[in-house]
Amino acid sequence: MDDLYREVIIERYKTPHYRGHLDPHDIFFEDDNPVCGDHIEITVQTDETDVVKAAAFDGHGCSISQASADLLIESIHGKTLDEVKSLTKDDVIELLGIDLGPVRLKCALLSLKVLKAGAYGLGTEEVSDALVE
Amino acid sequence: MDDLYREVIIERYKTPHYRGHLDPHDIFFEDDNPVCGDHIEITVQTDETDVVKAAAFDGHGCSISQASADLLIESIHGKTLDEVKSLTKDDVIELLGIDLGPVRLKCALLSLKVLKAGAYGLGTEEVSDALVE
Amino acid sequence: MKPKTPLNVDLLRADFPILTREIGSANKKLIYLDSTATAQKPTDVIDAMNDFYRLNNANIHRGVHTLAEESTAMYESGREQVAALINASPREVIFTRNTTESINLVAYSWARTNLQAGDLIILTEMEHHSNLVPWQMLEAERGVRLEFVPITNDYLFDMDAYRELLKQEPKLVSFTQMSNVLGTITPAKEIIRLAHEVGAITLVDAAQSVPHLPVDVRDLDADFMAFSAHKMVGPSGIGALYGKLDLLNAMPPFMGGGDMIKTVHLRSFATNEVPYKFEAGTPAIAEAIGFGAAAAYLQNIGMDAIAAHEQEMSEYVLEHLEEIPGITVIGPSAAHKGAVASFVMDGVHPHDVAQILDADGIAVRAGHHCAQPLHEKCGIQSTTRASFYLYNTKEEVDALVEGIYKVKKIFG
Amino acid sequence: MKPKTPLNVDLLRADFPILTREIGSANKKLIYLDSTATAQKPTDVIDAMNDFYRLNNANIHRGVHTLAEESTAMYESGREQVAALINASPREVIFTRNTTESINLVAYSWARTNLQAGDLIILTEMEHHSNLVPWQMLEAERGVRLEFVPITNDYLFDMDAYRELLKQEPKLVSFTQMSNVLGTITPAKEIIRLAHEVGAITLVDAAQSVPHLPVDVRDLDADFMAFSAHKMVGPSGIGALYGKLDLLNAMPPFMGGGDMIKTVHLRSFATNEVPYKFEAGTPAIAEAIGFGAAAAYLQNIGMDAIAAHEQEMSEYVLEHLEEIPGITVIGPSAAHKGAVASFVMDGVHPHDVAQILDADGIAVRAGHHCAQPLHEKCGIQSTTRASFYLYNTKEEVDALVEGIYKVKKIFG
Ligand SMILES: Cc1ncc(COP(=O)(O)O)c(C=O)c1O
Ligand SMILES: Cc1ncc(COP(=O)(O)O)c(C=O)c1O
Repeated sequence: MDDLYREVIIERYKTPHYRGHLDPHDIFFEDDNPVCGDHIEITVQTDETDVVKAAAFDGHGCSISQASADLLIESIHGKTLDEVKSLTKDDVIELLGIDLGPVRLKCALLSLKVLKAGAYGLGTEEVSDALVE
Repeated sequence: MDDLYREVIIERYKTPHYRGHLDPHDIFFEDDNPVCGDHIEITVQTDETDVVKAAAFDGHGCSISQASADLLIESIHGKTLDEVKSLTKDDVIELLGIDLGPVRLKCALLSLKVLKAGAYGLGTEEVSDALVE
Repeated sequence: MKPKTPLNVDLLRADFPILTREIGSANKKLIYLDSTATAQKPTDVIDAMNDFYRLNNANIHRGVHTLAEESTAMYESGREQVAALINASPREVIFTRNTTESINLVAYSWARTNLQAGDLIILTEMEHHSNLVPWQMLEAERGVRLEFVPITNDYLFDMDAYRELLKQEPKLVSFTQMSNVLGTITPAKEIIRLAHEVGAITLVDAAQSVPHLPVDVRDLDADFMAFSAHKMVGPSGIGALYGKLDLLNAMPPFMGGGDMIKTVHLRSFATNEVPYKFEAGTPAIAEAIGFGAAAAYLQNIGMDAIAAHEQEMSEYVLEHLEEIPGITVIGPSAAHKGAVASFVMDGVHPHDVAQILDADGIAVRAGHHCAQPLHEKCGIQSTTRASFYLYNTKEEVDALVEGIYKVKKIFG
Repeated sequence: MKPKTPLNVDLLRADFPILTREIGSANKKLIYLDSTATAQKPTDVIDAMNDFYRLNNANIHRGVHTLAEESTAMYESGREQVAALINASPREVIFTRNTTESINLVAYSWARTNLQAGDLIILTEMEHHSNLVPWQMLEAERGVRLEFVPITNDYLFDMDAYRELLKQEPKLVSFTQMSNVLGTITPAKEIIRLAHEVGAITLVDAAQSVPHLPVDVRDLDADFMAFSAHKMVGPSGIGALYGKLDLLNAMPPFMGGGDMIKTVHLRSFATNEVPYKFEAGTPAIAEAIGFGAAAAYLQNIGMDAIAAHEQEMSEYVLEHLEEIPGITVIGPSAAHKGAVASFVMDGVHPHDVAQILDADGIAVRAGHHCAQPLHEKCGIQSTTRASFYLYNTKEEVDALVEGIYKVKKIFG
């Protein structure tokens, strides 16, 4: 349990650094976790070279989903969109620093799924777990 | 096996006593066994007091289905229609004198089902295993 | 209603091998409070299927060899045992995959034959997605109308609103006999009686009631009833649809294929008798045998005794949960509910509650429990749900309460 | 195609507990020649399910406690193992009850969305009822047209007639890759290639091919493929539908309920991703785990090795059966068929053949094997069918031949 609830997760859950909604934005996407109704939306501003200038997330959910969103958003500042597109499951797991079963993993990966769907410019119907496998 | 293939069954199968089609007839019915496509039809002539004067069966199938039809038809000569309607599974089992599992039992009971459906004057859609349970 | 023999829970726990399971690196003893999602299985049920595969396995209905005769007899005796549990005739019991398929079967076969655009279907606000989505699909496809009986402020079936809705002359009333979130037990017999007065057909979602309460389809006069084996100590992969014989006889088949036919020609077919008409293809044979063993196991213990035990558990858990500051239990008072306690905790997401409890070996469920509209109605996203069955004890409730205090500390 | 390791049948027979079963009062050793109806199960498969119920059982996809995480992972790894056997991606594998439901799923979801009155579906004369009745139902409901590729005089798929029919531009070609009566193996890859040339979608009934032959959906370029676990050493109650991802994504759901949704409101829902979109309600969890174990078991032995063994059995049995006076085997030469021998015997009904063989412990099937139109085409009511799988031996064929001589004596 101590492993699962690393302090950073509880801390980021309680006081996230990147919660919000950017307007204007270059990228916007939102999606739900069908298991629990958790919701994440992300907004991203990029510069003319497609580098992330600013990013934020909003939504509701468990500590894993919200903390991973916050950590993920933090990690993409200064990255190019191509780098964002190539983020994987493992990157998120590393950010969180804990082991997760398949159900909790979905909580952790919701923000990555939303982020990549936005980066790729997908439609709502096109978003799939394949983005984060 | 000797039990199952009592001589009378093989004998009645090879040379049935009541195979045929009566015309005119007072009762006619036919049905199939969905398991194997076996088919039995029966024709019955009754007198004015509803007593079976003559009866016959036709069709094709295994020794159990054909022999039990032949023995059953034999047994109803001289019976009233009410007596025919009250025939049960056990009567057929007694006629055959052997033990049968649920699948073979269907072979044995096809003729009874057809006979009772005819006696009750049922429509094709109304015939059901409930008649022989 | 006092049962003749109160449950000897300590004794019957020995029937469930999984209850000795230890969880996590700290080897915590499993405290399984998730039977509403799926129940654990007694040795009787597990062994019935195991033995079948080791000794009897064959395809059914079509073989005359010994194994086929044995398998056919075992499969049909599974059906008889399930029918006996709900006081139905075996002919009226169709094996499906689960409650969900049972309801879809009615939606596809009965409703698409009997309902027209504009016809009204009455549901309730507390339905599981399985008794909601099939009707939404029908609404989209055929233009039937859906109306929902609300829940009252104390989480009960709103009988007055129902009577009002009945004036619109629904063709179908489909409702849960026990909510899997609130635990609310609905007055099924009265609901059915009133529906019949206006000529409506009734479908009872009995996924939660058949496992936990004495249920008698004749006494209820239900037209259709759907339930799953896995929620009543039986195997996964099988459920049942009860239907009145006249209704079933008049319905067209749902799926086509082997076993559901009497004769087939290249360009036509004739259907087999009920229940086979609705069991296309090789059925879940081992599962039917396990389902029968489960029904026999429960009947042997006695549904009255099980219900009484759960009533006691329900009172105990509500009393103790409601004492914890920051915990709100969603649902009616213990007198009106099954042994299901869904709750929210200030400032902590149900996933986190469940995860921290899990570290102590306590298995509860977190989410919307496939009843998202009900959660919306209650103004919440999701809940943590602890649910209880014949094998649960008061000590396990105490452990749950202790675990919740731990959660509070971590997120405090 | 020589397999790397020929089967060690004696060794692998020990994996199948039922093979030591004794039959009847004379305690005859079981000789199981009915695998085409359903296969026997190895300990690996039986134990996988047994262990699951004793150690891990929970409902999946929705729980965060340890058992739920374990069950979810095991269920999904079952899917991966099944996908691996046919070289599909797990996402393209939908769990159903059986081949029959898989075909009905395509008929309800894909065909009812994509086909109009007058559209042509091509089937063959040797289809199992499961690949016939769903399309007859669609014909009755929607007015699609059905045409049938005949079988040639030597019981093969009539390629010339097929090419002719293709000129009518069918929308769907649905055909068996191996007949469960004739044993005929159809040239699936060529059938699919030609169908695609005229823009038709293809559905392969692989109920008999996946258990007995190496099958690669990518190589075949199949659009849909249906098969059952129980015919390939797996459990009852589960089957699979393979579909190309684009097709599956574009299809509406079949059944509505839990798990197949992303979000549900009282008056609307959004569907979940493939494959979950098609798996409504609690799935056959233990069965998926058993199915995975079965796929792994077969893959481990090697489908090439299994096919080679069956080819050998097939040659042996045909040679010996055809020598018996009064026996006619219905089907092509051994080079074109699986290890299935359906035969008629002058003057003796198949039920009687099967029953007398059973007295010697020999399990064969008698009837129309859910292929009545094929029997009509061949001018016969029913056949006796002996079928062979990886665990069968030549000694068992010898016993069959001996048994048939006994039948002749009794009915002589
Ligand atoms: C060729 C073929 N198709 C379909 C089926 C139907 O399979 P199931 O009964 O498992 O649905 C069978 C099995 O009998 C078969 O042999
Ligand atoms: C009230 C209710 N209805 C329907 C269902 C669906 O049951 P299944 O998933 O077995 O189809 C459930 C189970 O979650 C339930 O609790």
